[in-house]
Amino acid sequence: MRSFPAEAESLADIREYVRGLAQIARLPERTTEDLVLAVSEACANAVVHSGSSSMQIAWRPGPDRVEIEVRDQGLFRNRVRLPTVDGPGGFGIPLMAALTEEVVIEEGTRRRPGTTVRLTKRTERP
Amino acid sequence: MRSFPAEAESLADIREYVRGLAQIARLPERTTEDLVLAVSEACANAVVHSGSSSMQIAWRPGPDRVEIEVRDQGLFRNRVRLPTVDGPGGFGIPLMAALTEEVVIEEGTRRRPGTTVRLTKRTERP
Amino acid sequence: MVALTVEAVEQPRGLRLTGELDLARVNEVDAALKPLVAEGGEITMDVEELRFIDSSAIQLLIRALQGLEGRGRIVLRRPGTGVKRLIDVMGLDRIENLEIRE
Amino acid sequence: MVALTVEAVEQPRGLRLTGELDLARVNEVDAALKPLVAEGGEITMDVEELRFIDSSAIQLLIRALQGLEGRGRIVLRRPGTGVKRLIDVMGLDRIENLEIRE
Ligand SMILES: Nc1ncnc2c1ncn2[C@@H]1O[C@H](COP(=O)(O)OP(=O)(O)O)[C@@H](O)[C@H]1O
Ligand SMILES: Nc1ncnc2c1ncn2[C@@H]1O[C@H](COP(=O)(O)OP(=O)(O)O)[C@@H](O)[C@H]1O
Repeated sequence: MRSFPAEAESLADIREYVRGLAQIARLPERTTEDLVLAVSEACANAVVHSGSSSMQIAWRPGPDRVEIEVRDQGLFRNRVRLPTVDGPGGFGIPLMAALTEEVVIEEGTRRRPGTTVRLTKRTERP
Repeated sequence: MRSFPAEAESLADIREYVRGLAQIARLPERTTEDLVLAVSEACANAVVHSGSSSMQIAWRPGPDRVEIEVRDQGLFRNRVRLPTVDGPGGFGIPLMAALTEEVVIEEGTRRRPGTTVRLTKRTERP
Repeated sequence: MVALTVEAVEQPRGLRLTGELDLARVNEVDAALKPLVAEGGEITMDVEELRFIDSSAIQLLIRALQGLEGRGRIVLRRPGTGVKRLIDVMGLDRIENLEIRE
Repeated sequence: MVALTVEAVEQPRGLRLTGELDLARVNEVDAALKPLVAEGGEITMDVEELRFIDSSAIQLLIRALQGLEGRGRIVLRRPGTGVKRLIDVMGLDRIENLEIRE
């Protein structure tokens, strides 16, 4: 588990960090880049929406999949975007879903804040 | 577990079904209506996007929460909506998330198709 | 089948919706709304007796509001608990040319 | 800090982006793009050396394309693997006034 400041400037470091872990796990280039983008999106959300000062990344490789968790200490902000009012956006979560096999978002509660985004990516052909 | 044809005409029956279950579980009106809308949205998605001919609803009440599952036999269609191209929409999943405590979407695979949407709603004050 | 009634109203010009409005019946409302949107001006939707709406109805509403931009507006008159809940969750009061009138 | 370079290009008129473009640097590209969008016409973004982009860059692109509607277009020139992947996943080739030029 590694912690980064919840700032936009951390995103490049986080991508380097994930690329390094993927290299150790010998993931193919394409799998790696999908995962790097998905994690970058989850972290960008923690930066923009969580109000948390830091965010944590946990990497859990398995035999045929890797699970990667992005955690912050903020409150998930449920909202429905209106295109005419909010402008273009709302791409992050659908992108994560398209780039990985599973996205689970655990919202905290007002008493126990903290959002956890768990991404699962298959690392072998199904 | 109850099965309904995956057609728009089933949605009203499904809402009546869920209202009935909620009444037996003595859920408050407001909790019931949030759940009814969330389930209606999940089922509307099965109708519009899954290509499945039927959809199943399972209701699992617990001491302080109820879990309700909407299943179909289609393939989850990952896509990122572009407001300028696709028009307004993409409200269903964010709505479900706002109306319940947890939304888990299990996408099937090409080999084992079937989307499961699991909604968890707290039935008591936290 | 959902019990939905769509009535044209002359004064104030618009529609009265009664019952439940979902994906199965949204096309009917669309058809009734289209000529009003084409004319422009203020359209009043009396939704007092509308017990349920889903997001496909909101999609339709937003499309109509886009069609009316700069030429008209929609008034949602007397939304009940169900409609109000959806208005709140989606923050529909942020839309310029939509008025929620209690 | 992301290594990103934003260069103005005269012929064809537009920008050349090199490195990685994410939330931390998107404002710079926005600032460089704004006057071009204000002028209108065809804007060429040379992205051959852009190794990474995230959805905040796409958000910016779509806003620019909306600003150009009826008055101009954007050409994405020689997208590499990273940019191409995002184009494919999001279906950006569905946008009328955006040309993906290999
Ligand atoms: N870590 C987070 N903390 C709080 N809210 C979040 C977080 N991640 C996502 N959200 C909420 O989910 C919404 C959708 O996120 P996303 O799909 O990435 O699109 P966008 O960030 O463009 O709105 C955000 O607008 C925000 O309200
Ligand atoms: N049961 C399902 N089967 C297949 N795809 C689904 C299903 N539910 C949702 N989806 C996909 O998720 C997307 C987002 O759904 P939603 O948020 O309800 O918005 P909308 O239905 O307006 O697109 C859908 O466009 C579709 O691609």
